Amino acid sequence: MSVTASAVQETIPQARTARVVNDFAIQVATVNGSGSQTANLVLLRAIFQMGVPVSGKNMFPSNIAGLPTWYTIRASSKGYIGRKKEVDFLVAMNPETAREDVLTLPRGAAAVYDEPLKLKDLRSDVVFYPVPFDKLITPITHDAKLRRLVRNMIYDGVLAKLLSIDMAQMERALRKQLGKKEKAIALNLSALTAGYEYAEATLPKLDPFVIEPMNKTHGMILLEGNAAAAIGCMMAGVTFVSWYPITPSSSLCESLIDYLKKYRKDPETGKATYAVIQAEDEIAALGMVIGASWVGARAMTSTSGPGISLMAEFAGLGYYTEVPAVIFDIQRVGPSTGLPTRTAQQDILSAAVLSHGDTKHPLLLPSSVSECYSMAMDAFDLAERLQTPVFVMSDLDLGMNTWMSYPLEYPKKPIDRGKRLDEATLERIGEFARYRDVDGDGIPYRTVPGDGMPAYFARGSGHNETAQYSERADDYANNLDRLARKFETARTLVPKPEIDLVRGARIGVIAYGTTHWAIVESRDQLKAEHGLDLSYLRLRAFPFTPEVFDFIDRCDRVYLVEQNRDAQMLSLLQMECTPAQFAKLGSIRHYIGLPIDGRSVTTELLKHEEEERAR
Amino acid sequence: MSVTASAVQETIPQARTARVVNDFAIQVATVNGSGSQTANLVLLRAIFQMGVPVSGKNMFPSNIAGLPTWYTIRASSKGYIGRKKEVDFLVAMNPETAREDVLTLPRGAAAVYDEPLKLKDLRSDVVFYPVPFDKLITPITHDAKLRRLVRNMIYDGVLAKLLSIDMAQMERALRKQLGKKEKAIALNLSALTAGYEYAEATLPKLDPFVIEPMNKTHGMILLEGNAAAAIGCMMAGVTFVSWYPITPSSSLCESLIDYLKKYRKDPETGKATYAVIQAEDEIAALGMVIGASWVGARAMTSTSGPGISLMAEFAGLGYYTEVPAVIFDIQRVGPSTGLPTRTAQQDILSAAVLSHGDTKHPLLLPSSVSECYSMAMDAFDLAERLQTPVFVMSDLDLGMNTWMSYPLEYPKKPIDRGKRLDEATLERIGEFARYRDVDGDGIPYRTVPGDGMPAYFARGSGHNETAQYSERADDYANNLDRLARKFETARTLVPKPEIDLVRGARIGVIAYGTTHWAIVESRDQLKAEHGLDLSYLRLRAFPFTPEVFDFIDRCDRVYLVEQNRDAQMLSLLQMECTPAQFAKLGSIRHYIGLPIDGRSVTTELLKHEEEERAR
Amino acid sequence: MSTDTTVQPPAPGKKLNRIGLEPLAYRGGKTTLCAGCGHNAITERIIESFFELGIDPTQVIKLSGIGCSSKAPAYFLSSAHGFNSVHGRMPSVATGAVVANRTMIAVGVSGDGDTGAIGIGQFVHLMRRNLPIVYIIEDNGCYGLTKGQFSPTADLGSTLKTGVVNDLPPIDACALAIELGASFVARSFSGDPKQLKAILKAAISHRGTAMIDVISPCVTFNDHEGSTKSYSYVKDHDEPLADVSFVPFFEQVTAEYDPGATIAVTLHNGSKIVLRKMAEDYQPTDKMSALRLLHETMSRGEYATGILYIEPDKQDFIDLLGITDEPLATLPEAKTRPGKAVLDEIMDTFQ
Amino acid sequence: MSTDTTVQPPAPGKKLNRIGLEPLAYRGGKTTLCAGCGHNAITERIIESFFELGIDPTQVIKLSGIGCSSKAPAYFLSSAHGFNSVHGRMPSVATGAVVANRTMIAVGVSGDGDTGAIGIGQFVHLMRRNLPIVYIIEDNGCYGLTKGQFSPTADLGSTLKTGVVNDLPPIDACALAIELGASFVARSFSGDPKQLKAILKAAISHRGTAMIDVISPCVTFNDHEGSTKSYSYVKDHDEPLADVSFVPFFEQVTAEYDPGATIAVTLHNGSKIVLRKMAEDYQPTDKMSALRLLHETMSRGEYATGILYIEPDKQDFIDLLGITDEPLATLPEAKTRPGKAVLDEIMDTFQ
Ligand SMILES: Cc1ncc(C[n+]2csc(CCOP(=O)(O)OP(=O)(O)O)c2C)c(N)n1
Ligand SMILES: Cc1ncc(C[n+]2csc(CCOP(=O)(O)OP(=O)(O)O)c2C)c(N)n1
Ligand code: SF4
Ligand code: SF4
Ligand SMILES: [Mg+2]
Ligand SMILES: [Mg+2]
Repeated sequence: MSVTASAVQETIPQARTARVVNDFAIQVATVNGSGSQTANLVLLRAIFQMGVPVSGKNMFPSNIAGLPTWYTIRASSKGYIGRKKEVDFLVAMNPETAREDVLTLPRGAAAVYDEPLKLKDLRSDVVFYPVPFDKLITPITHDAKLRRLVRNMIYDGVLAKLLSIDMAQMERALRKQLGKKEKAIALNLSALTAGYEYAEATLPKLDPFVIEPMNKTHGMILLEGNAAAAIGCMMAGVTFVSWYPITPSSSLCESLIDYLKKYRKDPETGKATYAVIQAEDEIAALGMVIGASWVGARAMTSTSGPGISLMAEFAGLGYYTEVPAVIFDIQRVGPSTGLPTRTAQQDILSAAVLSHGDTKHPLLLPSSVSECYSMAMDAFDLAERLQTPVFVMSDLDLGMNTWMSYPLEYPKKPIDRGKRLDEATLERIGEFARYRDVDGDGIPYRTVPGDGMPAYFARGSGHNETAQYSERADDYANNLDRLARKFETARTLVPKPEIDLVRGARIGVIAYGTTHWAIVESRDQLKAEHGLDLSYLRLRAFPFTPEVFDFIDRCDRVYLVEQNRDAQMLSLLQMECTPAQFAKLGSIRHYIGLPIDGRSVTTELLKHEEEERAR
Repeated sequence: MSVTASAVQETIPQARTARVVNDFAIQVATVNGSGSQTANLVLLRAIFQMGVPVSGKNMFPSNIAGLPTWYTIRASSKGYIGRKKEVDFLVAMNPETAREDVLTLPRGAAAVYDEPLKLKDLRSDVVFYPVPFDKLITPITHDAKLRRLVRNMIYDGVLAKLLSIDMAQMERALRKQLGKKEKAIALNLSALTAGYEYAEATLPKLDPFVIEPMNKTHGMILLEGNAAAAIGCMMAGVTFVSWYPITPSSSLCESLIDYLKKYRKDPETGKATYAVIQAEDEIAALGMVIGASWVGARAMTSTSGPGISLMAEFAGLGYYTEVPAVIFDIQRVGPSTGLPTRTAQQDILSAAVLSHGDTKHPLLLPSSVSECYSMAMDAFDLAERLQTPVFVMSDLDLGMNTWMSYPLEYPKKPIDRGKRLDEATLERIGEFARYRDVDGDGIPYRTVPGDGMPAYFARGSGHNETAQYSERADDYANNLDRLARKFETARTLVPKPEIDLVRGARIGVIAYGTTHWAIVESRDQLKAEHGLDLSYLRLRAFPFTPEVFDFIDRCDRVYLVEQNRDAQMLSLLQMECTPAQFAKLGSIRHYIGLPIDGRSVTTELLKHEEEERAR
Repeated sequence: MSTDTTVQPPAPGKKLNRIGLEPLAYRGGKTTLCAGCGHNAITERIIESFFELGIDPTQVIKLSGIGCSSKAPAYFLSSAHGFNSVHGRMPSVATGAVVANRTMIAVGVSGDGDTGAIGIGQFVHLMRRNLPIVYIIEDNGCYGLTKGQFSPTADLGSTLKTGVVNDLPPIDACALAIELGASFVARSFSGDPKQLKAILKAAISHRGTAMIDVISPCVTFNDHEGSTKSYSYVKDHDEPLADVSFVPFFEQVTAEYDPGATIAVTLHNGSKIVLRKMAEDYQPTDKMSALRLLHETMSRGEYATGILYIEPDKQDFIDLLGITDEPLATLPEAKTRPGKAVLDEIMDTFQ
Repeated sequence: MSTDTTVQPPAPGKKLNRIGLEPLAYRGGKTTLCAGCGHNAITERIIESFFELGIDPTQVIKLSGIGCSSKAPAYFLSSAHGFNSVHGRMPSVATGAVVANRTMIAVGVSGDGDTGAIGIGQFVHLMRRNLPIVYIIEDNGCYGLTKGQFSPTADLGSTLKTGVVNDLPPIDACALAIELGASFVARSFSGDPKQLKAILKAAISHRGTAMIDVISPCVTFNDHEGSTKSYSYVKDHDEPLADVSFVPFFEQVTAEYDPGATIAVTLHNGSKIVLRKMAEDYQPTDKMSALRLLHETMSRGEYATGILYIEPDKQDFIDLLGITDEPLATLPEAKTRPGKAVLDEIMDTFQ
């Protein structure tokens, strides 16, 4: 049985009526390695340029070429950019999946397809638009390799016509996408036009879907979370990067390398003000980061689940020796190798308690590309301020998909290098003791090699305040208690949640990361369809700040919505809440590898409420 | 500042009166590498042979020679074998710590010491017995190396006299300890006698401590948890062992090697019916175990905290490919390298959720040497029955210290190899699908290479029922749900808790592992001193069985007592309990590197109850 | 590339092999690798080798790490058990499996990233143990599956499509394997079906670690001019060291091969491998000569291919362990759980 | 063993070195290793070497893994920052530290278990990178700290006190380091203060990876007859390869040394190292000769000591990275956070 988008999605068929403007999803089903990415991004961008909110989600296989892949573009006049389950407009290019792709469309959908696939007769409740791609591409180029590639631009042309997408915007988007490659632009433009003209001449509009200009994307940009995080790292003043390739994290470091190369050469010497090392594995990657941080660099690594597991021992070393480290976890689906090209929020619990012994780490929880950017900076500042590893828990959906955003803002605060011992401080505190809690916040002062301050000996074994080896019970317990105190300080420093307390709402929802976008939509659905108001708290960090508990207190029931099986964030919350709060907590989980959608949340929440009432 | 036992222990000085029979603790303070272990074990054994319950706890440094070490022998007529905080009878052999050792004795204690240390004047409320060890050893041997060693036997002689320990039992214990080495026996006997005679001639008995014969150890044995676990592994039919040395786990595999060499040669060919591989690290150790288990061996490894962290990736592979594995975690103090020669229950949470993604593992929780033995067998059976890694969570205290026990019983059940596909089963179920839930318990059937049954392809990436690669959402979710179902089956198969529900008791205590011994004592203290009855549940496994929740339901308040900072077992319990149960849970934690003692539990519990009343 | 035109015993025209199986019985699932990927050619050679040697596929186990290359075991011998484990750690899984069932023939497939980067530690120890396994590195000088980053076998100065230049020297897996104790070390090229198959067949018949570094171009990410592991580069620079031919003991045919300057090495199962000497004084049984050859050719930017080193009589890891002939995995309870008397005896020592 | 009787510049009678520090400034905490442990002797030589070279101890960083040997950095140069990291992973921590502050002199101390077993992967990659560091293996053929189990450098056939015989061949860290790209590879013996100190001083002055395998007997667990790494065994079998003498550029004294058959190698800082050739045709700058020597001596059960291989001009990892001269760790915000114009420019690309 072949893997198809429809099988991978849970279909909810629905009947269609009248004209549908700026509120539908286009899905291009093709084969990976066939070069459809340009065509898809051009389509996405053209709609965006017309002022219509869009989002693009790529569902690709964990191989390089030849397997089915689906790209979904959602236009949403209301600005919903989470996943939507139903495909309204299909472009069926892949013979292997075409049948199932068509069969799982909702009633009233439309499908452009490659004519030889003969899909027309599969259903009578779907509008079909056959397109003879091979015939149309023939006059455009003689090069067989190029034909295979440029073929995709034809469906862009067809769609432009059928969906009323402005051809001028298509061309602008294409030029944006291809840069200065004039030959390629010319070729693609002819394919685009060929598609458009074919549709104009041959395909009467029979479906209700159209794009009309709006002004809802003005001043906005389109980018991936990993690119935003990379920019954030550069602006955070990163000086040391060590990484090991892994999907879906690689593009973070690869973008970062590009930016650093361009913008972080010393203007006088032309030399790099950073080092990037492709490590031999994730153990070494984090080891290098810890070594670099220990001598005072702003150091980071980026990885995904399997890398997180491998980093466990070093994470504990960082915690106990109190060396800063920034670790991006672009989460994918586990357990084990799992589904490397699918999305999840599945490493929350293991990252929070990564390593044996009593170890705990702060987590930052970006849910937008702009937070990928800002939290990258937060992470460096926090790691150095707290002198501990800090994890930024992004995911594949956020990291690798293309999102709308307002332009990233230049940082307002200077870089925070944390508590470094200097002459003045030394005078004030009298004596340097690496692990002494001078200020009552659990955070000690540190020195680095070459700074002229007293040296100390860092060790993962037991130590006293002055960093000397110690097996004494009192030294040990004091140190562990101070580390716990430091974690309480972290609670006061991490980003606070975003809260929308709705007056009169008895039900609250807590979510984090990309789950946010489904909540936004679900709240509107519940309000519109059921008159149900929900208060909402979006977590932005672990440890939880007092606002979280306060929020729970103000609700009668609170659902924690997340994208994993084991209710991992809920587990962390349960460890910290009061009995009264605990009693209010419910769980909605989504774990199929695809981003959570608003409708699923709505359905699940109503089901839970139903049960609640039945009780 | 030197590391001393007293600093490492939290002293509770107390005044002494009259004669104290069979209820006190002897502590020998010496330097590691000085060869005092024989003398200490002979002392322990002699008391044991006199029918007096004893326990021996070794507090040794994480180096090989030259640092302070303390060995504590506790005699307890009531049979308490947990740690006791107060030292009653000190043998001060280590110049470095002698002062602090003496200063932290409770009032009324006694101290035998090396005369040149001149400790007599340090206190007036302690009885001192100076012994000129060097003078006494001179006539015994001319070999300087031997003198340093045999010197220790002199304090055994002195103590025999002072504490009325039967010299015949001392000699018997010495012979037991030294085996057939007649020369060594003769030498040690003269030292023993020299000490005895010196004490008889020179040291009038001034302290109240005496050992008198009882009959409370009849039929019992003395051994370490790691040895018992090793015997359990052999009796479990282990065929493959891979390990990497680490304190306090090494002695498990090293004992196992000795037993296997002796008892597991094929009687016909003389060849080994097992393989033991010293791996290059813990990653490889678990990798080898998974490889061996996958082809059908009964395979295990043993490690401690840092090794557990390194095993994270493979643990997830084992979980997701459903390959059995038995992993002993002889817990020591973390985070990181921590205190390698101190004890803790600090890996509970990280082991339970070891690896990224939604991964969960069953844990077994031995609290006695006999459970080290029986749970070793349980672990193999469970791992094969459940087709998943199973962790046996022992600790340094249990694994490396000497404990009284009834002799280990020969297993009553045959070995369980779990659901292996055979001709008959294949006929019954019609078709082999490696990951199909044929029986509704979440556990599929498996085949192994060479068994003549159909092959399958194991992979840590997404797969469907027939073990084929799959990225489909339905395949993925179905599989994860089945794994969750399997975990529910684990709940029905793991060892049930040991429960003592006291009629009328409103307060309950939950503990596990070596914490048990402190609870036994604390319950008696609370009853005797405060008339307070406690119900008690001793956890023997995770996932928790229904009895655990039932127990909580029957109490008004339940304290979970454990030896870590972060209330790790409590966290696991909170993930699974109802709001009503959650509201009852309190936490008592002990994390100083030394085994938890009854008095600490009593004090803490009373404090909590006080607060409760104040509310 | 999917058929071998050379006449080999048994003749390719024959439908069934000596154990009566047809070629199809040696195939696996449909490949999901790129069309033209070197790894697919190696898969074909593995299929042919096992077919021609007439080995029962159910007596084989296939293991791999993670990478495009590591997917390959799914594409051959579908009736053999397979284990696609985790990145870089196949050697340990293989060690456990091979020791626990010594009767199986083990084939490990890895990539240059899987072995040379994350897995080099386990590689070192597997080689040192001389574990009986055919260990194949499908070596493309890059990380195919994660889209083309350099691996540790990427050559100094080779460039990525993005223009990034590799400035670290390559790890030579063959030199390392020889240094560490592997008893059969060879290098070949995915585009040279004849040599590769001959080496594979020799390796399968060898007892001990047979390490084969097969240069296997990544057509998608590493087949451009800057790369020294592309087809074009290798075709130009491949220096065949010895023309290798394998003669299985069940059908001894040597007549087909040039009897010129050759040396014969007898493998443990009695089969013979015949090497055509290229260099005047090349001794595949001499470590130092092999290392020298590797260093010299490498420093000329050339690949010496062929069987570089072989020590047929070296004790393998299974021998060293002194384990029963019967697989540990299938020992019955009677042999693995000692009787009550043993427990009693042990208990006595603690009394 | 704690004093060196050879006359060395600066003369041992002198209280202060060229930067005006006394020997005490180079000492560390009191050792907690066993009396007589080879590791303590190495510590002494490290102290002397830094003192005699007149290096400011605050410009040194000390790194290690876990083991008795890895504790050593706590026992020298107490005013240098030190990092006792985790087992087998010192190379990565050192790589980060050295790259992030290129001005520091890095000394890494490891054990044969720490490097040869769990750490061999990171060792391989550090050698390959030619990271500027003095990498010392305190090699006792066993795991001292965990009570004497065999390590991968334990010799074939050596026996534990318990009677267990090692049946795997040893890994030769020197041969591996040479093979992998380290630019300075030496072997010495903790009981040979003169040679060890000379090698250490040369290593400290070398730029690139200076790997020194120092045979360092474990008196507690591995100093019995079955062991080839005991004092007695080594004393008998130690084959000094070259008498090494180091001449620091600030005080050139060569007169003390036999001017016989020597070759001189100039180190990057201008200092010279003079080797007395023992073998007729030994070239420490030739990889193949070094490997051959190691194989030949090893096969005779002997240790070739001295500087085995040196490539003074090889680019080190820092050069390859093209980073600023100023340490990355101390770059000010002005150099690490680009201005608003840069962000604007980037934002434009996403419009
Ligand atoms: C622990 C871990 N880190 C990273 C990855 C991501 N990853 C998958 S394949 C691969 C590299 C594969 O390279 P190679 O072994 O050379 O195989 P090729 O694809 O080139 O055949 C990497 C880094 C992973 N799966 N697991
Ligand atoms: C991950 C991990 N595994 C195991 C250990 C236990 N351990 C501590 S030191 C050591 C071996 C040390 O041997 P070596 O490096 O040769 O040092 P030596 O003590 O012989 O000087 C081991 C296995 C550990 N600390 N961490
Ligand atoms: S990406 Fe390269 S290595 Fe991977 S399948 Fe394609 S050609 Fe082969
Ligand atoms: S055990 Fe051995 S290696 Fe460790 S300190 Fe003692 S002599 Fe040295
Ligand atoms: Mg590769
Ligand atoms: Mg060692």
